[in-house]
Amino acid sequence: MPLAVYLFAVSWPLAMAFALLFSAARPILWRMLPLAALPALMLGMLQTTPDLVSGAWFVLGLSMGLDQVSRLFLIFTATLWIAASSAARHWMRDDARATGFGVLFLMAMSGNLGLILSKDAMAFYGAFALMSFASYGLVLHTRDPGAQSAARLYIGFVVIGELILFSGLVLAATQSGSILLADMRAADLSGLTVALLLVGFGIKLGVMPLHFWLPPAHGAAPVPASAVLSGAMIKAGLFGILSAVPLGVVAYPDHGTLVMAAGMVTIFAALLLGVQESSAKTVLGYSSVSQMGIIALGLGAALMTPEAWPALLPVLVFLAAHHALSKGAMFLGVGAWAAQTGRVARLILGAALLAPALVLAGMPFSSGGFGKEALKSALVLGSEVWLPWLTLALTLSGLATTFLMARALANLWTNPPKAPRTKPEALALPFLSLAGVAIALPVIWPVLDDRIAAPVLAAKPGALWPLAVGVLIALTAAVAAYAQKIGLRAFFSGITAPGRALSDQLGRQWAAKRRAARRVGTAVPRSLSNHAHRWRLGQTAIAGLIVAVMMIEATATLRATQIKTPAVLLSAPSQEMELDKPDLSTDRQMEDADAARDTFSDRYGPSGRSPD
Amino acid sequence: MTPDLIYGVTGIAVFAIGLVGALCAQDRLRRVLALKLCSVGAGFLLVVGAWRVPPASPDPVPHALVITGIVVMVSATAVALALIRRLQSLEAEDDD
Amino acid sequence: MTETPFLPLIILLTSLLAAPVLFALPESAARLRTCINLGVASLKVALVAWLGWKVGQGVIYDLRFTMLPGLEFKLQADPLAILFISLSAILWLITTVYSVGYLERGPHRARFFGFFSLCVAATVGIAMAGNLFTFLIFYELLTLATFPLVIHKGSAEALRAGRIYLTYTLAGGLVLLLGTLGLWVLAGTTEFRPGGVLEAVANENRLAAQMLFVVLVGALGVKAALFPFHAWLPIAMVAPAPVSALLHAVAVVKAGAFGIMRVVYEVFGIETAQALGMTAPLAAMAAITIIFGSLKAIAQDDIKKRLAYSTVSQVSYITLGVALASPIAAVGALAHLIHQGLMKITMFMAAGNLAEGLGVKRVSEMNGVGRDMPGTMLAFSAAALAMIGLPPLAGFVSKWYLAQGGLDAGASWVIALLLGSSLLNAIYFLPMLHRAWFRDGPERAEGSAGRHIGWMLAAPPITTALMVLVVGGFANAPFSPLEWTRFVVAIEYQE
Amino acid sequence: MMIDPLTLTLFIPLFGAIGAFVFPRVASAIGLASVLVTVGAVAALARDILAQSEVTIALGGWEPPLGISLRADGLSVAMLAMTGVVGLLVSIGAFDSLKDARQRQYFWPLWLLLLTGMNGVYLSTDIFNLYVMIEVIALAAVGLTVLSGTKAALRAGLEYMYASILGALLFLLGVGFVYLQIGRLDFAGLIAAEPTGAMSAALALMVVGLLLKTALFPLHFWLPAAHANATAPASALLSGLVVKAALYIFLRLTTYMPLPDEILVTLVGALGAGAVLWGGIQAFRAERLKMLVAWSTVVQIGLIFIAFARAGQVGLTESWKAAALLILAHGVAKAAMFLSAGRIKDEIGHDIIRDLDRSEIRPTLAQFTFALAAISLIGLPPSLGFIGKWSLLEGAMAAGYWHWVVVTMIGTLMSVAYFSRVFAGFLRFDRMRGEIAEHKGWALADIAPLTLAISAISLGLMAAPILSFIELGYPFGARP
Amino acid sequence: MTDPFLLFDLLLAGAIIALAASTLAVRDLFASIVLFIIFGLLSALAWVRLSAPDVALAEAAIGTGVTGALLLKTLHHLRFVTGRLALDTATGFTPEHPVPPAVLWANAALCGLITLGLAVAFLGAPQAGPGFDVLVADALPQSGVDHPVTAVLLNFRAYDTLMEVVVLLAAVIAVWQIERGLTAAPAPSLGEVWQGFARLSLPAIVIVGTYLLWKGAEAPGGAFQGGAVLAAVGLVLLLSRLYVPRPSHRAAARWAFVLGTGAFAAVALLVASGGRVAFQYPIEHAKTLILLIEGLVTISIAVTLAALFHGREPVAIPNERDRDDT
Repeated sequence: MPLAVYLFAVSWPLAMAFALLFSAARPILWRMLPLAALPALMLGMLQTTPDLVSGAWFVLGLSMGLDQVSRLFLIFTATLWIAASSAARHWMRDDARATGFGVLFLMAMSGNLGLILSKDAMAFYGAFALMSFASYGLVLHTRDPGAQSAARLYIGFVVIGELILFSGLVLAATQSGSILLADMRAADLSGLTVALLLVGFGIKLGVMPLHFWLPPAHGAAPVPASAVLSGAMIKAGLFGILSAVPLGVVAYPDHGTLVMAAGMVTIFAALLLGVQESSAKTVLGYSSVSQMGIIALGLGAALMTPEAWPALLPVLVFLAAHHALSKGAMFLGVGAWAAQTGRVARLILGAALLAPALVLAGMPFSSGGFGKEALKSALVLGSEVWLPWLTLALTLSGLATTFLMARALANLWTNPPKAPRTKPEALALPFLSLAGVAIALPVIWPVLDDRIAAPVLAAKPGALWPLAVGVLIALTAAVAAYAQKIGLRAFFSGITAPGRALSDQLGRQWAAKRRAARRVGTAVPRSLSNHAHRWRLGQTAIAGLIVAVMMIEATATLRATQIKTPAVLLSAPSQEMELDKPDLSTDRQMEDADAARDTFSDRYGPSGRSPD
Repeated sequence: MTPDLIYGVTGIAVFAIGLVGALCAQDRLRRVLALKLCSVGAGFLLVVGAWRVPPASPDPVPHALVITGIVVMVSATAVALALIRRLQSLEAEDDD
Repeated sequence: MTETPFLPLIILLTSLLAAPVLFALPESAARLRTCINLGVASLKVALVAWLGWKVGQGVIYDLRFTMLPGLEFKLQADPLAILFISLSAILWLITTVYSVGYLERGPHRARFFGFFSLCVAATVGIAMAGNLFTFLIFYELLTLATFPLVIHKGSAEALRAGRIYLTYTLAGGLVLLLGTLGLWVLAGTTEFRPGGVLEAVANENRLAAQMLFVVLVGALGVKAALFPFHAWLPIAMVAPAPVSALLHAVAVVKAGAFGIMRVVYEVFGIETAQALGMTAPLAAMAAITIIFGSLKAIAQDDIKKRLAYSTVSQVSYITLGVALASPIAAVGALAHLIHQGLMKITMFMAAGNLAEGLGVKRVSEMNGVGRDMPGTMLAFSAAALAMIGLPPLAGFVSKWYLAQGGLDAGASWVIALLLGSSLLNAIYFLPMLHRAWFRDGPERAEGSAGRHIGWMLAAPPITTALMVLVVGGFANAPFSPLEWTRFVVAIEYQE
Repeated sequence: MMIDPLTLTLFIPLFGAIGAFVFPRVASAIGLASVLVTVGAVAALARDILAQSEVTIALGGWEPPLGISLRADGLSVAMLAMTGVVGLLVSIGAFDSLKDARQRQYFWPLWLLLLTGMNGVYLSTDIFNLYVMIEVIALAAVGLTVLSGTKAALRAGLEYMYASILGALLFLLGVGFVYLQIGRLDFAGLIAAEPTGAMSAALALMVVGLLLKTALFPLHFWLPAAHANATAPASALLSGLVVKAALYIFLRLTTYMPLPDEILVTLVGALGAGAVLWGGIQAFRAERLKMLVAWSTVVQIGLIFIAFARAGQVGLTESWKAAALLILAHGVAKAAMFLSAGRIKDEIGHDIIRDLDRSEIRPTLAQFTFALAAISLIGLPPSLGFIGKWSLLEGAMAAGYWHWVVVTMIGTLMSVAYFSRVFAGFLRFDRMRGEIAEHKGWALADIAPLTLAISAISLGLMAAPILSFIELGYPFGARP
Repeated sequence: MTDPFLLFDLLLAGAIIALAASTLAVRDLFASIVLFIIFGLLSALAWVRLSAPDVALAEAAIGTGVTGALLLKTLHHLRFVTGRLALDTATGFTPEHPVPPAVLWANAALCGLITLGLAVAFLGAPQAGPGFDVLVADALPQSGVDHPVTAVLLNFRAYDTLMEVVVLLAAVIAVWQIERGLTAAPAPSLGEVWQGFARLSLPAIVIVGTYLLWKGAEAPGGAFQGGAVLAAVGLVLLLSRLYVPRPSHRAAARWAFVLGTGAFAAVALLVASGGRVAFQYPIEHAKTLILLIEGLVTISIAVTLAALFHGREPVAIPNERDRDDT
């Protein structure tokens, strides 16, 4: 691809941002907003082979291009941006500061895409800074006190981060003798450099103890911005590490140990901090922190044992994509849910929200499940000392994520974020699409790059039980909290309430039915008996019964006569015969009577007189 | 074609006419009449059954039975008619 | 060793014959009525004790009387019967004392005590029925005798409750009739026999035997207040307190549970029932009822209703123990038959005292009642703690055996069920105790503190509460209900 | 100079009737004494039956078929005993409760003639004699029906009269056909008869005539009004005893005639089912207590016919025993119920069910009696009604005729439903305007129904001896 | 077709059926009753044709005569209470809700089916089939009477006859019971002119009745026919007001009603006490006893039938003459 294409992909959002300053162009531009990241996405899709183009004229010499890793980053980042901008278009429809948001949003987009496409340190740093600073406006967008303090925190970290990163890049460039990132990556960088780079990118990544800015910022920013902040921008930190740190080349055991420890702490500390939050988006932010802890585990392992890197790289990329898409979907979903006005829509969206949440929590056969298992198997190659703990931590991270997701959803229920109410269904679409992509990731991934996908998808699908246990405990906790809140008795009567409501409902229906039945039950017999009385149906019944019995008897007689010979019937029996019969039968009866009496006497002893 | 056949069928016809009357008539007196016809019809059947081709004398038992039946029927009729009269009086009193 | 078979009959007749006498007494002859009541009740306790002694020595009582060819009216006094009659005889005596106090100036006392007497006669008959046919006779008698007691107040509400009660129980009785007939037609006998009478039938016609089980247990489940058939019990709470006490502790629900016991052990035989695959569903039904009843109880504010739902839950322990098909669980079930009776009667009488003495009918009004009626509330508390299953009270013993039995039967879920149920018990009983003891009640002016309840109301719950303590505390002593229960189970399991 | 009890059973009530008619002032005493002596004669007869299992007398020394013979076997003596004992207790009740001198003056002769007729039916072995007997019963019964002299009673009585006459005439024509076919009228002749067209016609006419007199649905149209509007003792006799006479004849005929075709049995059972259901509905709708009781009679008759049909043609012999038990049970219980209903009506002054609970007077003993009778009629143990129902269900189940089981169950539930309406009226106390008035005390008229009701319950305990007794002499055509 | 009576039979049968149908068909009740009386007489004629003179006599006297008189009296009563005595016709009662014709037609159709069935059954039955002829002929010498019908009635099936008298007794008791307390009952009267006729005819009727009774022992006739004829005396007496029942006659009437029944039953029972069974008359006294019974029964029947006609028991009615009508 010519450099122009790369430049276009990067500057197209910038151009749009510029055009947005003109009021006449705004309507059309807002409508075009989802298209802003499209060139970058197209580029990522079309450029399947590694590519490096340079423009020596720009600044200190501009190098742009794509390689296997950055292409994938580009694709999911662009996808996320497209979804977020589709949401932003509707989200900002009635916002007074929509233009400012749009401009900054597009600028951040441009920076984000730019840093991925950049191949030299200068461009990378510039793009990174553009993204970071533009995002400040996004965080501050609402201008309310929470946003202001979040933004303050954010900008503080950004500033420090940029400073550290700058130092790091400078040192790296010095030590490698090139401003090309690829060269730095291959060089034997000093420990300090690596440390600086790690901290600089780590701030963006939000790994503890550098995470402080992240959750408040995610909570404060408008939903589309949160989505990209959490999904795309923090991945820029990872991307930076992947691009600049000589992973798999040089071993930095101390760094690795630290990063790994930080990662482990992050996973669970984020949980502890997150569950205390009452805003859904902040909790989601903590969840991001926690997830980045997982990634930090991978990074730490790679730092310690470079041999593990080939196995770890695909996993980390996959995890990045997985988290970007799912978490983005979660944020968009939270917004979309909050924007809904109808009960049914909320119910549907609430159910849909469970999908990315479960994916994040590592449900088997989802990207989360594959990613985590793949990471486990990749870590086998790493430090043996850490391995059991890593495995345990990874497994438990599913639990942690589940809690955080549950907490987020619970918060969403009790304390939904502010959201515009103009076109709720339009906000649902990007969420649903992105959630679809997130769910389908295990399918899409090999299509994009089967080589990098292969080790991931070869892993086990993941275990259900952490998720299940998490859900269970979360539910229990929720129930307990709820019970605590409304009082035990009310709570327990609440538990039976659906049953009661159902039985009431049934009872009402039953009562209505019964009333109707009673009406019918009184009216029908009354009318029947009145008519039977007036029409004197009893008299008819007499005749009818005679006919019926006669017919039955006639049939029976005919049947009987068919068996016997007709001659017997036609000739009248003689008198003697007639007289004989009763005698016989009388005798017979007498004998029978004796028998019966005997039985009677036997059974009841002396009460029956003996037959003397 | 002997008298017993003719009168037997007659008896059944009379009984049937009485039955129709008993079932359909709505006037009290007429219902009594209808029942009385039924009884005559039943009497016919028994008398016919008793009949023997002359010169043989008929079977006396059914005759006795029919006489009994007639007396029973007149008793029943008398009671029914008494009821009717009493009811007529009571209903007439109410109408006044 | 067979002895003169008339002792069971005499025990039956004591209360059966007392009934017409009590009916005939004029309303004003209160003292005479009380004398007759207490006299007969005491006599009965003595006779039952004697009977129990004899049966313990191995004497077999068997009284038969042909009603239709092949179909006998049969009274027997097996250990299982003794267990149940002792309970009814003792509790009848106590409840009689209580009723005399409770109805001191009420109307229709002649009627009340007459039916009360009949009710106990029916219970005794149920206990001693030697076959399902006889059982059915007394089962229906029980329905009829309790109906006037349930509607004793004669109000529209009482009549509504009575109608519902009658509908449920008579429909159940009708189904039981159907089942008895089915048994008669299938097995040719309705005899109760340890090990059952249906083994051959079950092998031959499995489906028919299964249907018979469903019909019989379903019919009995109505009185035992098993889950879908429980609705009458809380509604029947409009009855006067002694009636509720009797209904819940001894007579009606126990008759159902006892019937289930007889049917499972002595009509089908536990092995046959298991082979038919019917015990597991029964256990499940019981489990559902236990949880359901407890949950419903929590939501009730009316004290008697809460107790009623608690009964729904607690009686199903018995069914559960039977259905687990383990001898240990059976011990638990049988012991619970007694223990639950003692505990529940205590609580109902205490609730009656609260209503009578203080006008307190709701849980929310119970603040500080412990100070106003310490004796009654102490009894109530003891029974409540026993219900929750605190050692060494009676409830603990039966729960312990049930849990053991669950493990024995390989149904470890029973443990969870019992824990959950106990937790729920605590949830609905402890707040009551908390209110009674730890909250300050409204100032009840000296004079208006309700009428002073006499000893006839105060003593019975305390007595039964003491019994709760004793049967729990001395569960392993000879002649304790538990010991007797073990004796019975050894017979039923033919060990 | 000992006259056999069989003959006395017939003649004592006849002379009693004559005496009570001729000496109206002492009618009650004569009547009561005659019934008592009749019961004694029946007891003597029962003793003979126990010894000989059947007693036959050819009247005038003329053996059938020329003459008429009287035959007593277990069943007929059971019926006689029921009639006698129930009649005696009703008489005792009537002795006390019939206040109107003129009513009393006519009640006794009519009732004794009725008793004569019924006793005659139970002992007869000749179908024409049966015709005469049912006419005796009909006239006496109509006379009793209209004893109260109200317009409603007269209307009902007239309708009853028409039905009775028509039923009797159908029977008579049937007799005619029997004569045509076999030339004789005694039961022995019937047993020997071949099935032919004439016999079919005869059977059809006689069966329908009897069903009309028994008031089996849908031929029940005359019954409820007649039984509900009569005075209480008359109602008790009519409902408890009179319908049983026709039922008994039906029983005998189906045993002796070349009848029972399976379809016919089923038809009769189906009509019984109709009676149970329709009667139940109507009883539930009834506004007056006595009307409810009268409809309950319709139900019970239906039940008896279901018992007849419970196991189809094959089990007919056994089925009749169940039916016989139900007949006895109903006779006793229904008499008790009508008497107590009459007592309640007398005490309260009306018998509107809805307003029973408004009354300050509660005739508790009568109410108790009513309830006891209801127990037997519903069929709760250990009453005789229960035993009858048990036999019914047992046979139906054993034969796999589940439809009869279902109908019986439904009928039982319905009976609970309609009787509990009455109980609610008895036991509700919150709609009265004043205090409960003092109970007037017991009367002789309370004792009679109470005794009946208690017997209805306790006879259940004696079902086995009763069953063995009615089997004496093989009245059911059982030929072991 | 050789039988010359065949045509007569056919005509008579046709007339009987036509009369029966028209009895129920005509609207006027009076005409209906008259047609019924003619029908009864023709039926009696038919029975004579069937060699059943006893039955014919009974039917003519009781079934037609007495019944007709009862019907006419009731019709008169109806006219009296409805105040329509002056009208010539009485159409009877029209119900408020008449039965729909469809139901009536259904009834008729069913009756048609029944008729068909009965006719088939009748034609299928043996003609002049088995009967009691031989048995009666064999037993007649021991019966004490010569006329077989009387023998059957008063000896062989005396039990039936006793019960038949009981039915009559029950009827009169029932009628008295029903009409008790009824004061405003019209008594139809034939007026003074008839009194003369009555005085003349009475002895003759009495003689005829007694003759019939006496004859019964060996020829057609007997207690019932005789009783009916004697009852006619009562009717005439009552109608012509020659005899007006008084309350003081009640006891006598009661005795008269029960005389036959009582005597019959007493005789039956008395013979039973002598080691025989009931109704088993000693052969030597059979004729005497039967005649005694017949005589007493005849008196009872006559009085009873007259009382049935009169209706209510005798009560004191002031100004009875004023109530005369017609």
